[in-house]
Amino acid sequence: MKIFAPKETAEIETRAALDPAAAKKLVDLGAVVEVESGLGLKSDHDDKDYEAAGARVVSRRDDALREADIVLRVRKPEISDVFKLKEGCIHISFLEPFSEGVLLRSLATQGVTAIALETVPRTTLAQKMDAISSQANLAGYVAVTVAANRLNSIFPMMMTPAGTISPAKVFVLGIGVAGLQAIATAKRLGARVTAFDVRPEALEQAESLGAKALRIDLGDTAGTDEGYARELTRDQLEKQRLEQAKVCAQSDVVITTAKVFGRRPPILITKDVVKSMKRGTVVVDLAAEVGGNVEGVVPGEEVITDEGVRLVGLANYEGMVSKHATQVYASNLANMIEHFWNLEDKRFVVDLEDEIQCGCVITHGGAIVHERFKN
Amino acid sequence: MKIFAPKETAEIETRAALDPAAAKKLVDLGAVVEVESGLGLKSDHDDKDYEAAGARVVSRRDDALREADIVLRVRKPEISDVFKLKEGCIHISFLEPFSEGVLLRSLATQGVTAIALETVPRTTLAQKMDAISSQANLAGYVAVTVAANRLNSIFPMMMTPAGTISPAKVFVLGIGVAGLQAIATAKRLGARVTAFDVRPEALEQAESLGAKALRIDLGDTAGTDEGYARELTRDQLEKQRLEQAKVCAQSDVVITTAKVFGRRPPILITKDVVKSMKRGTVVVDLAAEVGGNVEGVVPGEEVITDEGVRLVGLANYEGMVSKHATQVYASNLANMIEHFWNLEDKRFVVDLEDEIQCGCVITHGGAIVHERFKN
Amino acid sequence: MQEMLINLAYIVASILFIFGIKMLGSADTARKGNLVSAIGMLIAVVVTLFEKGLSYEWIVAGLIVGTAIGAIAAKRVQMTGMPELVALFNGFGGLASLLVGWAEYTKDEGHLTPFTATVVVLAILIGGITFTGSMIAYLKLSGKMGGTPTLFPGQKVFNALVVLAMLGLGGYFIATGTEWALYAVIGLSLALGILGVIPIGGGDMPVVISLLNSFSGLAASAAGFVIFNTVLVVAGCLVGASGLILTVIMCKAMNRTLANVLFGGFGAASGKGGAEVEGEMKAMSVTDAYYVLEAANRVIFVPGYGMAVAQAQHAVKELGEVLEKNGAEVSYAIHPVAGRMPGHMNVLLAEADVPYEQLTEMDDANAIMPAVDVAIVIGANDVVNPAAAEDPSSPIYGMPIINVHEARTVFALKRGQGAGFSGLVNTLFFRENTRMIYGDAKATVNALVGQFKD
Amino acid sequence: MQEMLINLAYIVASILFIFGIKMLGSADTARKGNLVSAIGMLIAVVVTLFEKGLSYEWIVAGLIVGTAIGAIAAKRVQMTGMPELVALFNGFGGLASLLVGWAEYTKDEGHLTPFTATVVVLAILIGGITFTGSMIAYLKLSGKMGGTPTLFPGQKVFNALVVLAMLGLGGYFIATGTEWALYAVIGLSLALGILGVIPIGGGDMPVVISLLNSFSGLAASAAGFVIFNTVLVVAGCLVGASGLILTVIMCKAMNRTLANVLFGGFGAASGKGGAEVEGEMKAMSVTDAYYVLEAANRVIFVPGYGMAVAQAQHAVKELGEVLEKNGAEVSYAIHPVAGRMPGHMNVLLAEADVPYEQLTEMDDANAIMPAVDVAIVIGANDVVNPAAAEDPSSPIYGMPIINVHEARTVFALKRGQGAGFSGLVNTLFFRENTRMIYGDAKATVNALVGQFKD
Amino acid sequence: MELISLLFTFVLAAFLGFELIQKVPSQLHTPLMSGSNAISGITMVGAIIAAGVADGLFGSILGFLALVLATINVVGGYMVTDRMLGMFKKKGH
Amino acid sequence: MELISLLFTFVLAAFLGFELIQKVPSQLHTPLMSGSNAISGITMVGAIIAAGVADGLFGSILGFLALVLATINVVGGYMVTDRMLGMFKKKGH
Ligand SMILES: NC(=O)c1ccc[n+]([C@@H]2O[C@H](COP(=O)([O-])OP(=O)(O)OC[C@H]3O[C@@H](n4cnc5c(N)ncnc54)[C@H](OP(=O)(O)O)[C@@H]3O)[C@@H](O)[C@H]2O)c1
Ligand SMILES: NC(=O)c1ccc[n+]([C@@H]2O[C@H](COP(=O)([O-])OP(=O)(O)OC[C@H]3O[C@@H](n4cnc5c(N)ncnc54)[C@H](OP(=O)(O)O)[C@@H]3O)[C@@H](O)[C@H]2O)c1
Ligand SMILES: NC(=O)c1ccc[n+]([C@@H]2O[C@H](COP(=O)([O-])OP(=O)(O)OC[C@H]3O[C@@H](n4cnc5c(N)ncnc54)[C@H](O)[C@@H]3O)[C@@H](O)[C@H]2O)c1
Ligand SMILES: NC(=O)c1ccc[n+]([C@@H]2O[C@H](COP(=O)([O-])OP(=O)(O)OC[C@H]3O[C@@H](n4cnc5c(N)ncnc54)[C@H](O)[C@@H]3O)[C@@H](O)[C@H]2O)c1
Repeated sequence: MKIFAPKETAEIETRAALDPAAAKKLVDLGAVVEVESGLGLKSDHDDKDYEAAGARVVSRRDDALREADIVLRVRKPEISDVFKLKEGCIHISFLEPFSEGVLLRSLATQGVTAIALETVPRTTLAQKMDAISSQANLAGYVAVTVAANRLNSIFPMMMTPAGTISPAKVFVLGIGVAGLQAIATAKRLGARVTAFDVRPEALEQAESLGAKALRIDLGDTAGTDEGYARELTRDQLEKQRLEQAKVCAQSDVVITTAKVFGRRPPILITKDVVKSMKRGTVVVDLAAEVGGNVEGVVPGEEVITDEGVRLVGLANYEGMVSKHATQVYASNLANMIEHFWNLEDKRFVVDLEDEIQCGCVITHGGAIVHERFKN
Repeated sequence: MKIFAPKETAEIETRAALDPAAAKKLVDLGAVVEVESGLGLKSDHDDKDYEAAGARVVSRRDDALREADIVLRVRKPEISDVFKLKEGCIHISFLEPFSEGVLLRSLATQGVTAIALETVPRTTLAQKMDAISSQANLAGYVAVTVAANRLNSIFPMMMTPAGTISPAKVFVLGIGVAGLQAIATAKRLGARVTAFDVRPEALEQAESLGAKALRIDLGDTAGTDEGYARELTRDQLEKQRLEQAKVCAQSDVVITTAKVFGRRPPILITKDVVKSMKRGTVVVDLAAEVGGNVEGVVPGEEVITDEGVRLVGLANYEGMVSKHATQVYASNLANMIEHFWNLEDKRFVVDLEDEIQCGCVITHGGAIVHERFKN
Repeated sequence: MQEMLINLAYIVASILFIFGIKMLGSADTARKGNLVSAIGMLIAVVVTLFEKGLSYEWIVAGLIVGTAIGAIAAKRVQMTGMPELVALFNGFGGLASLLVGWAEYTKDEGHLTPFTATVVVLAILIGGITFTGSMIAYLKLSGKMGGTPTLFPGQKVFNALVVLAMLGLGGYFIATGTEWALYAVIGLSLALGILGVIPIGGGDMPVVISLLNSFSGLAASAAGFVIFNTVLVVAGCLVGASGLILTVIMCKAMNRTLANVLFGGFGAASGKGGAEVEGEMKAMSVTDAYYVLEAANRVIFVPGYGMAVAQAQHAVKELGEVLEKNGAEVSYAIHPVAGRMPGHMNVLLAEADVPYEQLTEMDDANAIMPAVDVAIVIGANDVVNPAAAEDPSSPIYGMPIINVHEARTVFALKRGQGAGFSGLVNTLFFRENTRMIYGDAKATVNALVGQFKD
Repeated sequence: MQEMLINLAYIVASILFIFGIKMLGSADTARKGNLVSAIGMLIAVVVTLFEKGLSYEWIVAGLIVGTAIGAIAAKRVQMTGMPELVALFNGFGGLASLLVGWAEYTKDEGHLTPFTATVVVLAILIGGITFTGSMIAYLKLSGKMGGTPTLFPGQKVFNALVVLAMLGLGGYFIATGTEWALYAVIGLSLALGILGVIPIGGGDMPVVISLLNSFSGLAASAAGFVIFNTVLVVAGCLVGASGLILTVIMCKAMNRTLANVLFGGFGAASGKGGAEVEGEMKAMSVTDAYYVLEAANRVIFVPGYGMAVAQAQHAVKELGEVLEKNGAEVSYAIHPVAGRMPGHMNVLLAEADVPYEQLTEMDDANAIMPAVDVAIVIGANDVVNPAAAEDPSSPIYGMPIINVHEARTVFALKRGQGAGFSGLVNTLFFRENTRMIYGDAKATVNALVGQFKD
Repeated sequence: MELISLLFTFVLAAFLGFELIQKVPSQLHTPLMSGSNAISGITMVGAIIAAGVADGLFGSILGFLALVLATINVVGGYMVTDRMLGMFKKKGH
Repeated sequence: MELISLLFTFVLAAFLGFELIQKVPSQLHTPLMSGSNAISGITMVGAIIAAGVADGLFGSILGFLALVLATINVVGGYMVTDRMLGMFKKKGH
């Protein structure tokens, strides 16, 4: 099978769908691997590195797209690219399936087997191919280094001859994968970390990293079966906002990561709360790209409010550590291909009965096959 | 006595000579404290904060300068400002006394008692007023957060379902106060840290923070009595460069902090060594403002070499955490004033016999009195 | 007066034995302790020579012959041959006690009090078992006899009958003083020594010798009752008691019970009949776990989410250090999905300053697993669930795991029967070589560290 | 036969005493241990009543009176009055031994063997000292007598003379059997109990009682030799030996030696003469340090550069936790210039996860210092050098320091005589209340932790 | 011989006493002292014999006194110790 | 009484034996076993008496044999133990 990884077209994207290590792994499986020239430039790999790994570096992107049996990308393809794919081609990437109805239909029409990484089941077995996790993890780290860079003060406590510097107070809202890594990183830097999530088990997880969990009694808030959070009622949200506002007002850094599977993320921090924060506070919203948890955040930008609060709404946090983000992303893809690879035929076996594929194959055989997106 | 802290005039400067806490301390000593309006804006304090601390906020800067018995600043004064000072005025700030002969002479002519923070003796007793240390300490921290922000990869090791991310390799050159804090911060973030200094005792200190010390046998390299490093011979430098080059080539982040008291800092990393580094390596030169340890560094800027190595030569690292930098700087000044304060007369007692003042008073009674700068 | 002095000397000798044993139990003083107890022995022997009414020809001859043989044997033996030599010596000691009892009988023949008769029987019986048992142990250890258990059908019943016969005849002798009964007891005790030891595997011989050593002490003590000699009673009893404790300790270090060592061989003969059973979860105390760890050469930690919950990372690091100081090779096997976020274990172990060199990736850990003496699973569950490798119906089938079940012994530290993230039953905990150490992981690990430092 | 049974019962009683004492030594089993030993006592007493040839009227009367008084006193006493009640009881026990010895003398008057005479004298002598000594302790503890040491010139010599006279007369009695000599010994022993205890301060009374308790055991043992009764010998001796060990342990918990406790009061009378001496550095073993820490209620750590060099932070954190679990209040006093960079100690302690709440700034630490039982200086030197406050000629004069010298006891952990960064001599290490614990700080702290976990 | 046996017993008991007490937590010092003080009341056995077999009134009185005192020591000692130990709520070790 | 004293002694010695051995590092298991095996050769004292006071040749021979065996046990036992312990270079504990 021919596997092709084109360069990302989004200007903001620094990651690539393959790094040399993953390319080598696929080559070792018996695949023919092609990468577009310059694929790894933004993640510190040049064409020679890919060649050394056994991949072919090609410049004619359209030809390669047309011939490929498997196309690997980071971001969703442009519709124009979709029409270049051959029938039966397997396309693996993020797809934003909840908002991209047209794209899904095009993929189906084209007869492409499209795999959306967003819907890989969050089971123990599938974790090696779970790019949402692997990227969120890095985003959580970056959120903290960004905050440290923007903050006018330092994170750790220091008792010095020139007085005591008290540790920064960091508040992490939403303790998913990204939130946990943010907690860990902030703790490492010496901050006092408070964390909140609607899922009670997430609070225990925050404590397992040494953070203080903010426990607010909100009644029933169990997550969905897939491990994602459910949307809250209005009353619950109100109570939660109140408690959070108190913590926010005392914090130096606030990091929000709350997403709800398939919907716009909830507003956790309203304008009023932002107003109540201290001058110099840094708010990092990891959900900014999909709508944001913080009122007033501008996706892709940093704004400073009149009260001197900095709202960071970058679009591609994990892209700031593109080398490692590429490494784990590419590894996720390679793991997935390896998992479904038939070593004798040297091919990727599509099997919609399989629990994992059932979760993440969106279109196949000319139709949208995923339960959730059928209509 | 009237103490005045004017706003800094250098555009790049974000620190202030007084924060509200230090102002209050001086007020409590019985001094009249004046600050220029807007003094603390860049370090997250507004005029009201100073007023609450008992200081007077003034707008007429020149008048205040003329009337002040003590002037507190961060950076050296412009010559024009010097001529506004009254005779007998005590002026405390960094002075760059080694390069600023004209300034020193002006201060002397004007009859100002000028105290240079650069030459506060590095004794245990004087440490509370040692601004070089307090600022270097923060600079060391910032060097790492800057590096983390610029680096295309993450610092800590992670064994994840998508493969193992190996820890970043950080090399710290020069283990003074800044170097030590850089080591500590990089270690905290999970990096593997190697460190080098010409002073053998500094290597032990690096190890006391968990870093690996690079031990190169250079023969006699003892420091001066003041605790600063002595310049090396040509042979020594050569040998050292060779060993360092090896470590540099493997590192993801290189932080240089080597200064030599009163001279241009040594070049520790030549163009060749920079060439040998991996694509994506981040080099942070803390000595950039005074000449730099790294060949090719542009003071105040970041350059990316053709090989993809990023050379960071910012001018005011500690200024990036201006709130805390101001806090400790102001505290240094307040400690110094308190130390020499006569509580009955409520005045700062100039006493050139005193070991500390002997070290840091440069001009007094119309002449340059410091041994080192007399000619 | 002379008797008084002799007895005072015996007291001194006993005190030296006490010190000797105590000192032998710690590495720094062991050699001196041996010397101290040797001096005690010298005093006891020399003083005995001053007993009234001894005829010296036999004594001198005996001393010379015995000393010569003992010294030469001890000098000549290869380092590797020492354990079997100890077995041999031990057997001689047992036989000596038997002979002393017998000799006493020949002296007082016929007019033995019931008490004396009892202790004579005890000295003979225990001495006899010690003698032949030690001989078998010697043969097995020196390779002159196969190390595998010798088994035959009905062995258990047969041995039980021998024991009963011996006790019956002993009782008969005590009651009636009939001579042949005594000889029968001698014969049966010698037989029992052989019968008792042949079904035990060669690897367990050190434990057997230790137990027989304890017996030989008891035999000496019994001989002491026979001749009403206090030093014999005291020294013999000291050895009997301390030897028993030592035997138990040695068993624990092998993660076995004494009964299992002694009668395990019988099981081998009968076993392998029934179907594969589920097994049961076997709990272990911290002290017992200590004995196993103390003797381990290669230990691997497998941390999981439970370590994070317990915040046990510092304690774990310290246990690692303590184990290393104790001579073990220590590493940490990190499963990629252990914990609740990527790199969860890395964060914690880095916080505790575990050297990067000791962190082992799953595949490398699995490669060395069969050579690992103890795998310590600290609050991990899913990532060590053998179902992932063995049970195709399991939802995690196909996920690579850390194969701790291939280690010699597995300690699983968890609070109770709680399941992991995926909610599955973990058959690891039911395996033959797994021991559960219940409790909060931090408390447990701290307790283990405490066991090492005393 | 009856005698045999009685003696077997005595053996059982002795075993129960052994278990009882062992169980009393650990918090979980202490109460049960007391019960076990009480059962042993019951058995011993009941069985004694079966002795042949006893006339029961005196016995029954004695038992009733004694039981009533003892029970009522034990029930009525306030919780705070318990220690003095124990002293009272202990005195009674001593007096009882004296009386038993005396009674035996009246029975055998004239025809005592030298041995019996010796043990009678011992029983009387030890019993007498125990009796009056305990009474004084009782009076001091209950406040019926001032707690301050009672001192008079020539006290030491006088007491020594009393001891000599007592021993001389005791020897004379043994040799000749002269009656008045025995009475003189009684009188002198009673006097010695008073003389020996009055110079000891009220605060040290618990140690004195413990020692006298050990004595009363020995007195009972001596009484056992008098009437040739084994259970008395065994139980008395057990108490004598374990009481002595306990006394030593109690002294160590006060960071004192036994001699210092017993004869320290004399020193107080003579002292304060000479000029201020430099003092000397006093080393202390880890075990002794353990006893002090075990009894401490407030402990403060003062880390310095040496902690960083030793990388002892994790160990220190653990010691802190262990001390807290033991009931002590623990904090860490951070001097601003400790270490080699600003915040050096913060980095390390944060790495070890010491809670921010326990980090104390210099001024706050100094405020509580006089109430601190033990200040543990871990590789700090300059930052705890009292010269900064006291010696105007010192280059660091005027620098605020952490005033550990104001704590009750200071432990200074360092490797040797090394100076700190500023190269100055530190007089702290020569102070009366400072103890040096030499060695790498990490090893020392780990050893201390080990002492707590056993 | 009898005497020697007693001496032997004495010596062994002394060693055993030393070995039994190892590390005692400080809050147990007083109860342990009190508890072993009660054991030292074993002299009661001697007192019973003294009171029961004494010839002459004087000896009997001595024995009687000894018995009263020893009984107080034993009964009071055990009861006080038990009260003390009852106070320790197990600290949840 | 003599017998009772012996029993007493026996019991105390047993307890003492138990208390003496606490935690023995595994590398000392064999030497400790070997060393206490040498002590169990104390039966040599019995053998001396048996060999020295036996009446009749048979008794003497029994005694002689016992003595030889016990002596081997004692002499060999102590020497072997010493050799074993000599091998341990102190691991620098
Ligand atoms: N790494 C990731 O990124 C990530 C993210 C999300 C989910 N997951 C999933 O999480 C699981 C990780 O596996 P794992 O083996 O690390 O953990 P696990 O399977 O969740 O098991 C944790 C075990 O620790 C025990 N435990 C909890 N608290 C304890 C304490 N204080 N002391 C001692 N034991 C304690 C629990 O048993 P008791 O209750 O009996 O004590 C439980 O069995 C995998 O299924 C993985 O897929 C991983
Ligand atoms: N904080 C800062 O920013 C800074 C910067 C530069 C200089 N300083 C200066 O450094 C000093 C700091 O004072 P300090 O009290 O922290 O340290 P210190 O005065 O330098 O004393 C350190 C002590 O630790 C002992 N030590 C070294 N290694 C040890 C080990 N492995 N185990 C146990 N003990 C060990 C040494 O004694 P042995 O050799 O006998 O073991 C030494 O006496 C001040 O004088 C300060 O002015 C501070
Ligand atoms: N089985 C596996 O191996 C595996 C792998 C990855 C993730 N997971 C599970 O899935 C969970 C969610 O993962 P994610 O990081 O992708 O989640 P996410 O990015 O969808 O959401 C981030 C967090 O925000 C929280 N959140 C949602 N609404 C909130 C609100 N109103 N207030 C506060 N918090 C709110 C969610 O509970 C979640 O913890 C993980 O925590 C994990 O338990 C499992
Ligand atoms: N007494 C006190 O309390 C006190 C206070 C502050 C500093 N000090 C001492 O002064 C020392 C220097 O302080 P600093 O941070 O201001 O120093 P610095 O900024 O002048 O120099 C930084 C470091 O660079 C090193 N260096 C110089 N040339 C080098 C070369 N060619 N190669 C490698 N390294 C080189 C120096 O040795 C020094 O450690 C400190 O480490 C400390 O020991 C003492």
